Amino acid sequence: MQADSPAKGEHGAAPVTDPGATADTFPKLLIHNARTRADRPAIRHKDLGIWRTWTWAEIFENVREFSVGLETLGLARGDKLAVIGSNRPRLYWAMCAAQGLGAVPVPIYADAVAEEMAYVLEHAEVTVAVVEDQEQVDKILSISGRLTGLTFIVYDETRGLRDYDHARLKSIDGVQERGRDTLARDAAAASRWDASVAAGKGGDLAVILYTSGTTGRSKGVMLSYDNVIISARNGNLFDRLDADEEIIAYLPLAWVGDHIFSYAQSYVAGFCVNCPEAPETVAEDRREIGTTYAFAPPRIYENLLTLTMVRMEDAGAVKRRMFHFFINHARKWGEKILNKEPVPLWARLVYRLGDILVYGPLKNRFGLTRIRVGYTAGEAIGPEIFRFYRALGINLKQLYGQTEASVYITAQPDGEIYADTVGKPNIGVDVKIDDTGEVLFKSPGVFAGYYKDPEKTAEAKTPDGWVRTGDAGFFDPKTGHLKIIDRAKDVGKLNDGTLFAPKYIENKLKFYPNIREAVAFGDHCDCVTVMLNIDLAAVGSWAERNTVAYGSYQELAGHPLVYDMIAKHVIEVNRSLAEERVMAGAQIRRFLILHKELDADDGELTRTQKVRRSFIAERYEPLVRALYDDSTQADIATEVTFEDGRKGVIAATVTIRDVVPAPVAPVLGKAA
Amino acid sequence: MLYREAGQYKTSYQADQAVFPLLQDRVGLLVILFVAYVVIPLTGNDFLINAVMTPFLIFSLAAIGLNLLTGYTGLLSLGSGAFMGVGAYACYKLTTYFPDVNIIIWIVASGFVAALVGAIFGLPSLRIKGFYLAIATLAAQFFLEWSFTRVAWLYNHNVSGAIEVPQRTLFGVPITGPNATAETRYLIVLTIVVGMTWVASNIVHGRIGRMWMAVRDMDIAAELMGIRLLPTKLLAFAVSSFYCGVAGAMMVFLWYGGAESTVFSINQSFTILFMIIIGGLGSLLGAYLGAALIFVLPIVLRFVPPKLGIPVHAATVEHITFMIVGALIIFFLIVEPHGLARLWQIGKQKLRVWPFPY
Amino acid sequence: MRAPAAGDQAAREILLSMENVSLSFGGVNAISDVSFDIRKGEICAIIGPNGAGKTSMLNVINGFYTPRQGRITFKGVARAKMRPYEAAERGIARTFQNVALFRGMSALDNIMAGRTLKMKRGLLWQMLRYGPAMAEEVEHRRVAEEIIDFLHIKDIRKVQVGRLPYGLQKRVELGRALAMEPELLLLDEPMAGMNLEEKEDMSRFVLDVNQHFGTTIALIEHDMGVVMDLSDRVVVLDHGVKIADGTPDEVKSDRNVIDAYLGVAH
Amino acid sequence: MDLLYKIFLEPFVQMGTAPDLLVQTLWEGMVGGMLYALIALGFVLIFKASGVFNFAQGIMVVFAALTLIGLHAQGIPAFVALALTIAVMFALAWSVERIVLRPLVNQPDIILFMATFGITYFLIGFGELVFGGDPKTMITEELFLPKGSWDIKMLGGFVSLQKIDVAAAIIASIMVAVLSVFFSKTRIGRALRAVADSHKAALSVGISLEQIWVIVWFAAGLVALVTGIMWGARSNVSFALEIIALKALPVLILGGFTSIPGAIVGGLIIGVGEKLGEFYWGPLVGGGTDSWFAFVIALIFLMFRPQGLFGEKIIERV
Repeated sequence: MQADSPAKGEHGAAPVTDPGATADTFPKLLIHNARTRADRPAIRHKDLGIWRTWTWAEIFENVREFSVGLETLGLARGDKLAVIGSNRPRLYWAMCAAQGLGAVPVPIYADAVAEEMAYVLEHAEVTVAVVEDQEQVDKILSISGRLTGLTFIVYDETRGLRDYDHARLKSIDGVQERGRDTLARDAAAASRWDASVAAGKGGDLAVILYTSGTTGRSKGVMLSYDNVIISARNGNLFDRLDADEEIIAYLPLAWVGDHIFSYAQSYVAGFCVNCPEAPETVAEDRREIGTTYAFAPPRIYENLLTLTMVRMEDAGAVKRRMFHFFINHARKWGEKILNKEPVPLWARLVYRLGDILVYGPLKNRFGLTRIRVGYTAGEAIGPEIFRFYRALGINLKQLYGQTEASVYITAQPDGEIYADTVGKPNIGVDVKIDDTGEVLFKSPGVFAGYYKDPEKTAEAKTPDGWVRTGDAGFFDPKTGHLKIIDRAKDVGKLNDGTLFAPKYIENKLKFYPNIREAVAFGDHCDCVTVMLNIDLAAVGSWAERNTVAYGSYQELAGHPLVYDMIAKHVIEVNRSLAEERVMAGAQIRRFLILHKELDADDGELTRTQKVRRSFIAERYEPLVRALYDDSTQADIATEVTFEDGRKGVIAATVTIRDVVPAPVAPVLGKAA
Repeated sequence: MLYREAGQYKTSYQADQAVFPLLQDRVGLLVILFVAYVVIPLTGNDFLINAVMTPFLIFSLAAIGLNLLTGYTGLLSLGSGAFMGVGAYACYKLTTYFPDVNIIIWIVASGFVAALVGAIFGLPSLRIKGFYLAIATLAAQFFLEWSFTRVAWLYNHNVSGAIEVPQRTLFGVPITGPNATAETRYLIVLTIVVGMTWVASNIVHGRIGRMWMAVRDMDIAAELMGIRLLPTKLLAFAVSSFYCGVAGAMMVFLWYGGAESTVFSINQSFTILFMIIIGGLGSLLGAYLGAALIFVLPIVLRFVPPKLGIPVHAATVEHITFMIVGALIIFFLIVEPHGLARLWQIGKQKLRVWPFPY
Repeated sequence: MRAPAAGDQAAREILLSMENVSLSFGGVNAISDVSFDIRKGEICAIIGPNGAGKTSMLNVINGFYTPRQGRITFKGVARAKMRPYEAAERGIARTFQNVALFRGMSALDNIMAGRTLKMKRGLLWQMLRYGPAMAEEVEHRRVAEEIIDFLHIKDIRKVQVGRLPYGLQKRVELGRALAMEPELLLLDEPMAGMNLEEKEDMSRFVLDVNQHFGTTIALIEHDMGVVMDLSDRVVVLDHGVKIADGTPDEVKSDRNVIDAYLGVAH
Repeated sequence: MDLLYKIFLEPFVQMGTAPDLLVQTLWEGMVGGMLYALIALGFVLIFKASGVFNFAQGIMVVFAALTLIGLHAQGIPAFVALALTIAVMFALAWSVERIVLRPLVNQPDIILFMATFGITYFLIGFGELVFGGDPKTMITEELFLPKGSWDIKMLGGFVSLQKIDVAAAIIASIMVAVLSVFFSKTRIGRALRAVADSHKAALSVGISLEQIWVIVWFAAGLVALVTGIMWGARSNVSFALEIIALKALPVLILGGFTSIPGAIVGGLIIGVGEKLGEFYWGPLVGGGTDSWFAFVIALIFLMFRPQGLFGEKIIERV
């Protein structure tokens, strides 16, 4: 397929059979579920040590009471209702309750400081805030002076709020109580509510999700019912999710992922959402429930794997050997088996055995025994980690999405899984790549716009309805999958015009445990060069194993043997780059290993440990220059801040290595 | 490894408080019961049933009794043998006076007599702990043992000075006396033991169990929390003696078919004590494991060597048994003070966290 | 120092009053002729150098020691000799200087054990663990769970307390005391051997207990900062004699105290 | 009425009318009590130094006696056998320390207590395996212990004193004397006392616990040997003795676990008490009371003075 021609999502306009399909808002879906699967579990919450379950019929009642209760508090169509707190049933109900009245829920990150909250609450003109507990109440009260629009705060946890002034404070119980009374008192109330539900249309604004803005103020993404519900429905179709799924809701309510996975998809498919007891018990609770459908950012899988390996180190020698034997076997064959590729019988048998002895128990410990679909997204996941879980027989897949798209842009269909792609366009999603390499998409999930921010909306949306993702990527000819290489603005061009995606290259390098940080240069240069940080722990142990003596980080970093080892990694990276038409031109020609660790205290990294490329470029200007003239080493003196805050200067001579680029692979599926 | 807990979640406190919260355990239990109730009676020969299973169960019950006192409440007793005796003689007297009342009722009822006596001899536990109390219980042991021989009324003035078990029937089927088949007696013993084990586990998992363990772990704190020490300890003595009593009654009526006081000597007390030390203090399972080990050991010693062509004298077997038991006790106290039960637990835990070491 | 609480000092009714209490072991005087009151709903700190007789004082209050002379009035009822369990029945709970948990039991069972006094079902039901007994068990399990929730120990409820780190053990012990729903809670160095963070948590819990359950609290603590923050009133003992009694501020500025205690401390 | 008479008057009338019998009974009681005291002494030695309540003391008596007899039966001259037995007792003490005590150091007392059950059972099995279960007669004359008795005419009757008993009394008192000297005068003795107070203290004095334990167990072994000989000389040596030896426990309860004089006094009280009880009141309940009399006495005693005659009150702390 062609890079600049739109790639159509395969299943195109898949026939939608679910009768609930007619329901185009959440309240309608709720009513539908309450009717068709009244007694099936809709939501569970581990509270006070046991799992409390609510059926669809029950939550319908709760939501309706809640909704009517809110109405008596004066919540009206078009009003905004903030939802702040961890994943709890009643906070999810709050959203639907608001939507029942045609009001718009605005979930807000619970860990946001009062300042940020104030901004969102003000900007969204929130009139009612439904919050979890005292902590959140205090936060809001601390800024209530500025929130003229805010009329009521409704809280879930009563504890600690007894002696507060309850003029503007209501407990959810209290509100539901009011609702119940009203419904009991006048028969009209029920029909009035039904009417207001019926009044809701798919085109209406369903929710506003504020994207935690890395740059500047966060933007309020407006999503309509159609956006969310159709995306959710397509998502369900894509993974054949049905009413039997079990999912753990543990990611922030304000994050679009949670809104789709734990709210929209549940309402559409009718499966059960499980709310953990507390953040520290999520793992335990996941095991108890045994989720069938899971979502987590890469770091969670990373931590889990590290934990596993660390623990296994403490195991007895025999067990450890057995473990590694089977894990290696799984790494070799597991994915093939999962992808239904032909596998020799003996390998299958060994895998079976391994499943009894290792994989099964492991999955059991992870609480993933019953997992059918697991997603990782947000950022690139290390191929090793990704393959590890796949090898165990866990159907872990990658997904590429955005708030602006109601999550789904691309995802990996079963059986087509690659560690370094983000899959094919989802059902009903069109994806194209413009000549700058930026990825654009068009889908039913395309957001209505940024709340009260037409300019930004215009920036993001092309007149003909395409949305700029701000990410640069390309379609991998071999697999037809999309590959995301970097933020579009960071992508540059070499002088010969080839695409240069620093992050993409850096990530490839960083997947080697020995390499801690990497900074790639090349924009407006003739070739790509990189500065590397070795990982002291990893390389240190390597040094011990290979009896390489070293006194300091600097010494180890400068050691020729280390250079040789790192050079191997670089060459491998080149090889993998060479396999990709778009990237092949941007292979690494020269690299150096930095004499000191990049450090946030020196302003070289952001507090979130992202490299600040430009800053580094000028700070290490001499080195950068040396990388591009053909000197084999360069001197550098940099000011550093020590742990105790003292400043000092480190001077060093840094060696520079050349690497030969790998031959470019013959291009498959030649562009027409 | 065998344990796949993912997906086993509890939606009620009842379920969460259950004695066997894990599905795999419940299944295992059912299998065991099936074997005990169906497989063994059908396939087992007389020797297995009469000389191994029946006594094993009876000893297990006695061990449970002592474990409630020593393992759960932390009160060391050397009188359990005598309390078994009380049960036996009580049952004998009751059934002689009321021959028409079903013997099984008397077997259980005799427990109450034992409980009463136990409670009386438990009185000192208010003031004294540890081996002081142990010595106090010795008083019970010797005094009762003495009365079994000296008070002729207890054994109906039989010239033999022993209890002679009369024939009693259930639905016309003889269940005691010479005509009762091994299977019948086994099944009755089994049922009583299973039932009483269930009761015991209910008690130790509830308020009373917690009170006992509180007294065991930190009696001062327990009292400061409103637990009255004397009633709690006496209750432990009573319940414990009840179990020993029933065990004693069954021992005479459903196993020996007759006995004299020597059966309830201090050595019996020691045997029971060793069962729980080796099996595991503060564990019902431990009582079974301990009983199995201590009781089955000599049998193995007696019957295995000849199979291997090594002739051993019965006496020698006994002596060797003594030595092994002694050694085992020391071994367990050193290696695993919580006995076989803890080993089992550890094993189970290992299976649960498999492949992880913890 | 919590001004509002201290404000209505006088107004508050007296919960426990100690009058000329003396205690001695084999002739050695541990406490001599000490008198003070603890008022309903206040947090009263008992401080003093080591061997000042603080713990002995708590032991007297909850009946573990019987004073040689003096009278103790609790809830308006003067008492002669009182067994510890009677004290418990009348609403006095307590934690210990060096944790006195039931090591063999889980955190949950420890807290459940604290409910013993409130549980009534007899042996027969217990034997069946069915019907009323189970209902009762469940009812109290819920209370225990609320305490677990209150103290944020959800993740360790089924862990055997012997395996818990010290800080958490102290928390469980507090939970066990709370389970008794006491009117007077005696805390013997609740923050001993804790790091700063743990101390802050614990202080938070103590305050919460005092506010939300309205429990009157008497605590012994060495950390002056904590004492000053938490308590409405401070009683200072030295060698078994009361040398001061008043609001933290008063006490802080008291000459004797500075000599006897703070002087020693710094 | 008649019963009350039997209980409260008749016995004393008997005592009055036949004082010689009374004296005889008292003497018997004292001798018996002395042997209890000797066993109790063994307990005390070990308890003082290691806090271990050595349940195995009784079997050690039997074991020692049997070894002596057994060795002599092999044709080894009596005193050589005696020396060898002493060696055996040392070996026993050493291995107990090695195999049992050392691994269990710092365990709660009750655990160590139970461990001594283990030792007991092991020794019983071992003893019977080696020497056989049947009763043996002590090699009295080989050890030049006196035989026969003096019949003293007094109080209008005869009181007969077994010479062996007299000898036993003398030997026992000598041994007690030696022990108390050992404890108060010698360095090791003082060390032992230190241990009794606190293990750390002992270590600080610079003696290893291990040594001390070996020593006390050896000492207890010697006491056991002497006891065994005396006892064997009076009746004969059999494992039944192991049960009788349990009577040392009530003795300890009376005398307290740490006091040598206590052990002696307690022993005598129990001995005399049970003899009198059996002789004058026993018949009322069909005799054989001496099997439990001592224990019941102890039991009653415990109720009122748990810390024993000489122990001091324990103050519980929180």
